[in-house]
Amino acid sequence: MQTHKAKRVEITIEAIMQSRLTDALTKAGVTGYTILPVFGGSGRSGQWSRSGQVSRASGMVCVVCMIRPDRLDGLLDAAFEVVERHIGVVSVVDCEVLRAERF
Amino acid sequence: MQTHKAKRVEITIEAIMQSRLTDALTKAGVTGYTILPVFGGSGRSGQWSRSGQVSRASGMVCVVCMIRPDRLDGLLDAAFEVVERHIGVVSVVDCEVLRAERF
Amino acid sequence: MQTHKAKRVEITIEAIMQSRLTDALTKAGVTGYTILPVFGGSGRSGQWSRSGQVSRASGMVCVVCMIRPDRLDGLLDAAFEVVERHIGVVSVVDCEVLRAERF
Amino acid sequence: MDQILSLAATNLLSPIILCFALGVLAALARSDLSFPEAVAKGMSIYLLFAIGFKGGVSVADHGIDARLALSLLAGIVLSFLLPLIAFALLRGMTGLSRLDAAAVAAHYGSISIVTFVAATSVLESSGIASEGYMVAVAAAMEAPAILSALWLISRGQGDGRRMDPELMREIMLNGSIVLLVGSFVIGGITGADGLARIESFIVSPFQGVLCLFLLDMGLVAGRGLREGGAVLRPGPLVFGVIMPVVGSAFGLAAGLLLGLSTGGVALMMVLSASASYIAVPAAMRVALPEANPSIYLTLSLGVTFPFNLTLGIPLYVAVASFATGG
Amino acid sequence: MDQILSLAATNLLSPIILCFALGVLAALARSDLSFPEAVAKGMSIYLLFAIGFKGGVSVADHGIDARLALSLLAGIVLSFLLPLIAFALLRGMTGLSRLDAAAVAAHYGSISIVTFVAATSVLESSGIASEGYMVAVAAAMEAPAILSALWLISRGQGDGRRMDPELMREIMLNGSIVLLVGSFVIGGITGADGLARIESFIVSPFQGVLCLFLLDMGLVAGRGLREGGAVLRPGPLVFGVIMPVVGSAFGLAAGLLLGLSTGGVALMMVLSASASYIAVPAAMRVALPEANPSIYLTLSLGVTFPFNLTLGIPLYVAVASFATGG
Amino acid sequence: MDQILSLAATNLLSPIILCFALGVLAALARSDLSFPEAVAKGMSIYLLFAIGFKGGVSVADHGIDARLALSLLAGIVLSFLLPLIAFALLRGMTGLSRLDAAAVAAHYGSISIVTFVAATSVLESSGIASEGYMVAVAAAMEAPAILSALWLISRGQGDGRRMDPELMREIMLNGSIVLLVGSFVIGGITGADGLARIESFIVSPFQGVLCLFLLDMGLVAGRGLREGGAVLRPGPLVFGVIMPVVGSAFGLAAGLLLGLSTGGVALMMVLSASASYIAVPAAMRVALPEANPSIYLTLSLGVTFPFNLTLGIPLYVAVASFATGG
Ligand SMILES: Nc1ncnc2c1ncn2[C@@H]1O[C@H](COP(=O)(O)O)[C@@H](O)[C@H]1O
Ligand SMILES: Nc1ncnc2c1ncn2[C@@H]1O[C@H](COP(=O)(O)O)[C@@H](O)[C@H]1O
Ligand SMILES: Nc1ncnc2c1ncn2[C@@H]1O[C@H](COP(=O)(O)O)[C@@H](O)[C@H]1O
Ligand code: NA
Ligand code: NA
Ligand code: NA
Repeated sequence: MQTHKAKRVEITIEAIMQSRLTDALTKAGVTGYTILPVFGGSGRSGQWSRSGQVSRASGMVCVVCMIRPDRLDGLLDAAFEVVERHIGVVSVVDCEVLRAERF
Repeated sequence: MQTHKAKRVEITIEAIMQSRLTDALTKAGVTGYTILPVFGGSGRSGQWSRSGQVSRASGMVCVVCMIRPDRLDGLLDAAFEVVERHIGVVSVVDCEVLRAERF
Repeated sequence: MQTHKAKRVEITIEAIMQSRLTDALTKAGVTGYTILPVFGGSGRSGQWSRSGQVSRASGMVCVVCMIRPDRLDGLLDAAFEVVERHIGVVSVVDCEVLRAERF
Repeated sequence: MDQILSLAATNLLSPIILCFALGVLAALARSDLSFPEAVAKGMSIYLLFAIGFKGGVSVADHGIDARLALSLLAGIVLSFLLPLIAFALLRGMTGLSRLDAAAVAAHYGSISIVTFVAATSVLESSGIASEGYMVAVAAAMEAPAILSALWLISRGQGDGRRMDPELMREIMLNGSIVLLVGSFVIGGITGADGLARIESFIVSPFQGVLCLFLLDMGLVAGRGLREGGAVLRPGPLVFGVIMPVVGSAFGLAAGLLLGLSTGGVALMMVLSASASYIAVPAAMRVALPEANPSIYLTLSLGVTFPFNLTLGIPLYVAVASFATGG
Repeated sequence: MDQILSLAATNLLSPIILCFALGVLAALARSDLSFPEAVAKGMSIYLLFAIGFKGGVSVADHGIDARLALSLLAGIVLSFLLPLIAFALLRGMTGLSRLDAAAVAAHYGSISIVTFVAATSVLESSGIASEGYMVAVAAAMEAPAILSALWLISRGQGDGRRMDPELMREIMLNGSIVLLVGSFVIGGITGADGLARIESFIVSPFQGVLCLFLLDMGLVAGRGLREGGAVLRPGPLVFGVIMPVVGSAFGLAAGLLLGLSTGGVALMMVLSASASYIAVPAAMRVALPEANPSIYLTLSLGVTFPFNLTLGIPLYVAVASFATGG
Repeated sequence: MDQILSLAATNLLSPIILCFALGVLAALARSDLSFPEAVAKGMSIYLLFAIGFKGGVSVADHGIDARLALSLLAGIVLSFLLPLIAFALLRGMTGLSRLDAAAVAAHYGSISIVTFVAATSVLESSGIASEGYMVAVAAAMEAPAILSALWLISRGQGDGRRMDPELMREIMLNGSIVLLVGSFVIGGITGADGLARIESFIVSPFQGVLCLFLLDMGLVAGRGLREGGAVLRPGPLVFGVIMPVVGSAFGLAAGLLLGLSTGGVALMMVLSASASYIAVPAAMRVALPEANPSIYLTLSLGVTFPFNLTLGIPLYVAVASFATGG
């Protein structure tokens, strides 16, 4: 099966920042992303869990984005602008994708 | 700690196609997979979110599958057959796993 | 954008073992992790799904942890101790992260 | 005419319609108001269970009417037939491709259970009785339309795009059909005694749950209009309003032929007029993935559903009253 | 005998049993009908809260019976004891390994709160009174069985597989125990006044929620039977039907010794007869991960639970009536 | 004084307070008792819808009071004003940075709808009437406090950290404001007729749902105290108890000036005394991400909320009764 080199970017960010992030990604030319729910976590700002929560103040989501390697820098710049002052994690992995025409 | 080379395949596919995909994977000799819920996303076919939805028509799931490298091609062929006419993304990453006897 | 080498460890483990695992990770010096819900899966011990379940007996979670490469061995030892007698999967991927000071 | 208008006015100012409107407005204004998926599904399970159970109890009370089997048959025929009409209309009045037209057509042959529920509550508050087994007719009408649509496509393309047996099983045993039929049978078996035991769960809070459910549907419909509204050309839009009226005429004919009560005729019209937004879209994603879901979802949930809810139901009830002299 | 049969017949045709049956059938037919996990958990919280609260109110009403402490003690003893008997039976009649046998045994010493709830509603509809504190006895019986099972294993293997203190805390403070005991205490403190304030929430809709909950349990049990049914040899299967009857005999003896009312004796039998499917499976996954969960889950939820629900409860109630002359 | 104590005692032993206490204890003891997020959100939607709707119906019943507009205005002024006072107090009595102090201050200008709901049920059970539009005042007080806090910060730092228009829209159209105002309007339109249709959904089970919701809030608050409690120095802790009393004094003054009924004055005090834990924390995470959420969440949910729930409400009701001679 023919596969194509791509980058898998995973951005774990506060739920309240989700739409700001995805708007920024869209502006940076990202054509697709997938949002995974996050159940809980821990970091320098302490531990948290969504169970029983009503407020959107605590809680994160995970935005996963497959892109062509040459688009990576634009994406990271856009993402960084949004997460800069916020808690969260951005990671990048090399991957191969099927149906490259989609990216 | 002893680790072993493997491939991590991630298939984001419509929820309604989930059982067809996992059946195909099982036929292709895949011994295990994990299904992550997906909260929303965006692609060429537009933006979507599961919030408030009753119908299974919109909504995707993410099937993650760790396999021995030599099984990759069989898996991708099987997956492609199912996703071919459908929206969704297939990506592959090199990984290391503990307890290789399980794969 | 400046990125830094890191490892992305993904541990799929029974939900009942989650707190034991994260305690062990914390003891091993891990500074952050993110917990993703898992909707279902399949492996040598059969197929399962969370839908309609009340008991925590069946069901897994996915703990994702980005760490500095030199901490990997400590983490894997700690994780292995917990998952050893249990079902579940541990995988490691090379990644790049933004804001390395956080790891 | 007066009756229609006054019924429509009362209807428009009922809590359930206002809740739906609130949802649409909130979504259009991009409020973050939203229901968790689990809560929406929970409410939908509740509504299906309650409506099925009550239908079954009513059948147990009044005995199995000779018309039950005929009504089921009529429902199945309508569900097979209406997509053909919808398809012809769509090909005539809109520029939709065969594929998109067939996918849309399937929705209009099938039914929307919430529209049905809303209609029963209008009937109740107007004191008009109806046959309890109409809920079984609703269940019977869910699936056949899908087969018609697939036949339309395979005929057109001759590519042997077949209905796989797995899909067939999925459609016939989809959750809402099983729950509706199952609770109908349970209601029928346990009858008035059974109802007495769970009445304060399935009868008293019903209207309130329906309000919240319609609020959620308004949110989903509004979101759909915001994202998918652009897709809709005038042609399909007009179809979304005309087709329910056309469908209701067939329902009216069937209801009169069967000799149903006023309420029964009205419900037969409502079922024929309403368009699926749960079962059929899912089936279309499997069977016709190339058809554009924005079109059929926006038409069904964003145009036809609100039309039926606000103007359609009072119209159908008034026509049924007039036609049956009830 | 006649009484048992008629009670069994009434019971079999009650909405809750029919809902359970619908769930099992739907799952076996591989319908996609399913409840979101959150809804299932929400219903379970509701049921635990309501049953605990009502038990507490009933104790507040009737005063603390001298038998309360003794009944709790009896429950704890039974929970410790029954796993030993179950283990002996399993080793005798099935080919299960020590490990699997011990894991299964733990389930039968502990209790199923839904079976308990179903029994109280049978008692209520038969007009048989019972002690309100039986719900506290239920809570007391949840955990001890786990310790017995772990003792059986450590004795057998001498490998010092110890109960870690963390697990101990988890078991004693697991959600269902805390909720049951907590709402029991709250009900006891607020009494009839408190009940009056929330009666239309925890009393009236109770049976209806129970119906939907049992529908969900039917779905889960049916899915379990479909996947795990193959695991079950005739030996364990027979055990799944005999053990509840054996357990109920011990419950009967305890109830009579304590001098409980007819309803109290019946509930003591039901608690002894029922098998855990929430707290114990989770504890077993932590403490005995090598034991095969398909065996204990299928036995507890797929065999013993339906047996108790359909035939067991009427049998226990009839025997209790006979034995207490009630 | 006697009245306060007896009201406080009755209040402390009401099911809703005991449920909250159970939740806190369970969380502190690290029980795994927890509500799914979806269930918690579902309950919160129910409560907001019910309280808004009932308020609207009450306005429809009593006619639009001339004081409605003035009361809304007073609420908005209070919401703008109280953060300034809170900020001054915090800077005076605690070592919090400007940023943390401003973030905390925003919470105290805004309101907690559950505190409001708990107060209305205390009023009801004491037979004290109140203006139905107080629920609209509650909605009006949610957002202005956020602007005050951002102004405090921008003034201090002169860095032009501006309120972006997107955030403004998010705050004004956040789910709870839209739902509260929307259902208030629907209740106002449909009036007593509308209420009659959904009464057994939004009135009868209300107290019971509130119990479970407070149990969940207790769990969340307890977890917060366990994790974030260490953050709290004596200064902020004392502030968390003093500020609601100070706020309530402003509410009292406003209520008396407006000439509200006893219940209305009490609710105005409760609104001024209560601190937000839903809308404001989310806005602070967006606008002031550097402020420490442990501080404001623990203060608002872990200190002030329980204080108001247990001692504050009886105090405010007693003072309002005394001041209005009611
Ligand atoms: N090293 C990490 N690996 C994975 N997730 C992390 C990591 N560090 C932080 N996170 C996630 O990001 C959130 C905020 O982290 P922090 O900014 O360190 O408080 C945590 O609660 C986790 O969900
Ligand atoms: N580049 C991408 N990265 C991550 N997920 C994607 C990407 N493209 C599409 N998706 C996911 O796949 C779904 C369908 O994509 P599409 O076929 O482009 O409409 C989207 O809604 C996303 O959930
Ligand atoms: N190869 C795999 N790839 C991804 N997930 C797996 C794999 N094998 C097992 N799992 C997950 O781990 C669970 C337990 O696996 P097992 O120990 O094989 O029964 C499964 O239900 C899956 O959720
Ligand atoms: Na139709
Ligand atoms: Na037992
Ligand atoms: Na306030």
